[in-house]
Amino acid sequence: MNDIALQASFALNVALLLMLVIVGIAIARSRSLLASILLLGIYSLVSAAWLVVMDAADVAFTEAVVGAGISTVVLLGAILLVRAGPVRHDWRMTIPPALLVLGVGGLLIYAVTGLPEFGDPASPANAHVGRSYLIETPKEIGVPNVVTAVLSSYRGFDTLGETVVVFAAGIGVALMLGFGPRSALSPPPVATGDHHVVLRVTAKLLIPLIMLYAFYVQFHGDLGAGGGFQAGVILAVAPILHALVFGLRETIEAIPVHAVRSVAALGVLLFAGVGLVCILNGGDFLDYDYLFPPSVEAMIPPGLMGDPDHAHHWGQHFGIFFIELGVLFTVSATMVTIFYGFAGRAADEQEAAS
Amino acid sequence: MILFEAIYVAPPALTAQAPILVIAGPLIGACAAVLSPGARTAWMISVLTAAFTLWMSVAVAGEVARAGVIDYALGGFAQPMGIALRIDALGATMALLIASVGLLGALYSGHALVSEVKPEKHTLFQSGYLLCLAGFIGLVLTGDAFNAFVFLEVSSIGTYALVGVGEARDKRALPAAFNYLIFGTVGATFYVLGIGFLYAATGTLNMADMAMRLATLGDNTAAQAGLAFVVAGLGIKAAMFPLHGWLPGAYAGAPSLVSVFLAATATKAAIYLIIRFVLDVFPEGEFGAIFLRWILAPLAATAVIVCSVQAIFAKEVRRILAFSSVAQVGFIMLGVSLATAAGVSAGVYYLIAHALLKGALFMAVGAFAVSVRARTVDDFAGIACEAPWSAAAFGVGAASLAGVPMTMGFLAKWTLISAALEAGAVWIAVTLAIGSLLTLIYVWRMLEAIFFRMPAAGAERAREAPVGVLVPLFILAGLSLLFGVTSTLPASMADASAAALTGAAP
Amino acid sequence: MVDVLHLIGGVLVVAGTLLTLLGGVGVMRFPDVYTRIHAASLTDTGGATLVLIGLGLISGLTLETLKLGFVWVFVMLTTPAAANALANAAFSAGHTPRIGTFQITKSADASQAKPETPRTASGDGKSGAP
Amino acid sequence: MSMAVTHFNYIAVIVLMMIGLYVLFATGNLIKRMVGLALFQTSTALFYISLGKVSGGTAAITIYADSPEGRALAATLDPAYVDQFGINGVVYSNPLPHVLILTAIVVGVATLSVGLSIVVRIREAYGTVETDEIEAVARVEAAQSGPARSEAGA
Amino acid sequence: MLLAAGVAGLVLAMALMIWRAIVGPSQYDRMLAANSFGTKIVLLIAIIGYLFGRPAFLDIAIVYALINFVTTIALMKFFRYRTLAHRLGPEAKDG
Repeated sequence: MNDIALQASFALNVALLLMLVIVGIAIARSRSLLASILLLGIYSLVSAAWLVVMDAADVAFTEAVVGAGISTVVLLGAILLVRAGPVRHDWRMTIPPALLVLGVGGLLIYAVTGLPEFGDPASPANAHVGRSYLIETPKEIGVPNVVTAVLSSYRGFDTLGETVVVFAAGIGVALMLGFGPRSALSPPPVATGDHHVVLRVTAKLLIPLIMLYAFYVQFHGDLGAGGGFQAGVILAVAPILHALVFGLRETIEAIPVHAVRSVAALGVLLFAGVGLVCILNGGDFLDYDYLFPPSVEAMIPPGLMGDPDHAHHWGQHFGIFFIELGVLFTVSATMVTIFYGFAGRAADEQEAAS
Repeated sequence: MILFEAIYVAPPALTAQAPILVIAGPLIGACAAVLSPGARTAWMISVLTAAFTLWMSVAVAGEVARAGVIDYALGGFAQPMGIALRIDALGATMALLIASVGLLGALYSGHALVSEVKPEKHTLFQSGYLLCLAGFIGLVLTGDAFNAFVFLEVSSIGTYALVGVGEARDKRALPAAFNYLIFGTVGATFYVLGIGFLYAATGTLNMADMAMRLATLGDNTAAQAGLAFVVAGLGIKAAMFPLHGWLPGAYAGAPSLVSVFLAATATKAAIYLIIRFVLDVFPEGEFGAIFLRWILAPLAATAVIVCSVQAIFAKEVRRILAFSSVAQVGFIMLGVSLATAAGVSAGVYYLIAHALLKGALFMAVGAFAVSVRARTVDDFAGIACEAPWSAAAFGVGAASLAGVPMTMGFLAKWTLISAALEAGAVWIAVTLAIGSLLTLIYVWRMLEAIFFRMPAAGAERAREAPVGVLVPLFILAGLSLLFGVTSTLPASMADASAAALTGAAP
Repeated sequence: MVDVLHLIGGVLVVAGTLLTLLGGVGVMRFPDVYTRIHAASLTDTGGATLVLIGLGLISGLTLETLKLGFVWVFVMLTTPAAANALANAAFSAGHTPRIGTFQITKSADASQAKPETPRTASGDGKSGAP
Repeated sequence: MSMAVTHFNYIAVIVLMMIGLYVLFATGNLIKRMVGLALFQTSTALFYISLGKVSGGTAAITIYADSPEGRALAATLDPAYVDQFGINGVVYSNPLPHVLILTAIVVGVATLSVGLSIVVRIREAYGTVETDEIEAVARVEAAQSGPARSEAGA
Repeated sequence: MLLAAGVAGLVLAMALMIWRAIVGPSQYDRMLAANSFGTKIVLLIAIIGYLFGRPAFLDIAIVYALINFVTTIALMKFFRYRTLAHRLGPEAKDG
């Protein structure tokens, strides 16, 4: 990094944050739901670029696949089903929230006066546990991407919880939208009138590439940015694109609703199963050092995986591999479930009252 | 707590892993429920899992009684690098309470769900229920502030939809579920924000480590605001006045199983976390004392009065019970805000009492609902003639709520008021007394309708609920009575909890 | 040699970004949605090509160059397809192209006063969220 | 330096949070409220990430100080600074907030999808997604239906 | 230096796109702005990677290039067919 890069980093930080504020205000002022959603997509794009500037490559990755991809599609699906008119604004309604917001803002400003300045390497946040992870990861985990190491080893239990949250969201959406005469099972009509050759050909080319790329992100996650969650969303994009172009019914024929729900459950089971295997081999829950019984570990030749000293890194590598696989299953299946829920719902034909 | 050592026998290897199994068990059960072929299997999985969870939580409670505090390092990493479960007497008590209600709820759901939720939804519903159970237990056992947020969300995300499923009976459940989601998420986000400030001030997420570092930090605006955000966020989840707007609708609209479980556990788990932060993580000092005395206590007192009055004027029985819940949260917080060992012990005792009796009340209302569509107090007129057993259980729960002697509710109110007087907080004692009187009024309204009025002419006839519903209902109501006579077990647990928090001898 | 490649790469990157900037100006100034699509999609693919070639020169022959190639392929696949879909959607929704129905001078005036598309298909409420 | 410069990130993030909260509470349209909620949650994420930035740091993916990449990164940072705050000759940003926010983003999308699914059901049940209209419908229906059990047989 | 200038140019172009997305006037203009904004973010992230000496960021750029397409198709179906479930194109298969 050179001087110009440092200055550019700061300038970009400021410029992108200002853009975020402007887009945020535009969202607040917008009367059209669709415009809000498009602006939210832009907001997400800008924040992802900002995250890259802040060195949060993995987070930027996630924001990219979630904010710009899944969120927008889900929001679109929702407004299609809701068919709301333009958002009404009543200024009398805005005064109490404005006061609330000012109160919260005041408290936040009060809090910020006690924070160390931005970028301070010696601040408690950066000097205590955060730094220990950077120092210990090469010794204890042996994975280049420290974020992956913290995510799946040190704080693997959080990640289990996160996977369960995704699973719960799938259950919630399925409970709300997955049943009844309006849900995914009645065949939607074919869009007539034009052939959409361009889209069909492009989609045909892209779907395998997307899946390939998802697996790259999955298995490359301990070396670079990426991991099970990002890969799961990318993998889910493939069936979503398929459904968008070739029809939802065709996609459901290929990947049935129940199969998707089961895969989501299997993912969580795989994750929790890894934890239980560690317990059975005498360790604590999710202690990957105990993933393999000692008899197996004794067979590992020293020096495998480029680790001459620590044979047990083997356990960490495979533990991370398996739990990330569990995350991949659950996340991709849940995202598809959510998409099925929204895209498969038949809209109410009568228009909104207003 | 000695009791557990006497009654509990489990392989030591299992006991050592019990802290995690009590969380992982329901998680795995939830996946199994999704994979199960039908409603019946899902229900059996649910009951078995809940029973296993209760067994393990008894093991945890026994271990805590023996060893004091359990530290369970997840992934084998030392604190504060790794996430650890840190279980003291309060956490063990809460886990035991949640697991007990969880099992009774699972039993109850065998019959109750059939009348309220379409059978094809049962597998997913049971799965959501178990996730919720896992979330609340994880929330009270974890020793990591951010991990608590994750479990807060595990318990919430599924619950929002579970509340919404109540639309089959009452479509107002949908807006209620949405409100719950908005408030719940704002609460959780405030919590995360507060944790962010605390992290910025201390550099750690481990609660014990955080407490240590906060103690040496001195005055720091970030840490203070962090605590305020944490308490405000959890206050929304705990339905602390004036952040309780979501609760009446959600409790009134949800399927009765969800009402039972939420009323008995959801607000309680959030209160647990507030207690943990205010008394355990944040150091004793000027700021904490001011916070308790000038913010928490007055709000709690207002809740006691205002929401009791709202309960008096509410029309629907479930809404009365829901407003009553908010008022009772005020009772608990008043006890905690005393910050003395006796006060905290009384608060925890009240919490247990309220969880049991409110669970019983909602379950009884659900038992009536198995056969008849009844919402308002007038609808319940004379239901005692038609469904005497359910009505009796309702009567026991209501008596406990009102604080009739020989019930757990009476002891709870008694210890609470005496703790307030002991601490010299006369105005708190007076508020508690007024609140108890107001409680009496709305409880009497319901009891009068149920027991002393005739059904309206031509009203739909209610039937007694099936045995599968009555058994868990009687266990819950019976616990309120039993602990009203011999309160050694809950009282010792409450005392141990208070001792763990305030550092006094139990 | 390496420096020269870096220099050429840098110049190409700047040229590419200038092209996108130019496209941005076009999107800002052009009178109707079709001309704006035209401006944006052409400059986006062109600009992306220049920038990615430039970055390729800077990085030399590494794994990153391959990734740059992938980015290029995806941008070239998706941007025109998306532009096609967009114009298709706009046209079938009743947006008439401005050039051809209005005189050029008139549309120029209109665009200076306020960039507004024909009445039939503008307005947030109608075309956006009925 | 003045607070407005050294704490610029935090102040901008606070403004974003306030916008999100405002959108959440100032509109009666349920979908718009979900958008506000998403904004609010995202801004919390930005706050955490701001906490974890170390000036002159790089993404927490280990690189070797003696690789070309590592040398280029260390080139113009003060060597003393690198010695004090770097790890094996490279200064990294703090990975912990990144991990936490990965989780929070996931929670955010989960909340968004569940919330929107409830909104869709509200639309199906009430025919509208405006809070005041929903309340009006609920009032009308409550007035029409009356007490459930006592009316049932009449 | 040149890369920094490139970043500056892109940021300006992004600002213009934001302006178009806010002003509209039609939803198609906003959609165009959002889509074109995506391409610019791809380029920005790619250049930032080289500017900051971590070209590994390119993975994120690839993801954007892929996801952007899906969003645009979803939007297109939103406008034309008012549903996401339709099959696009020839009616041959099953009508």
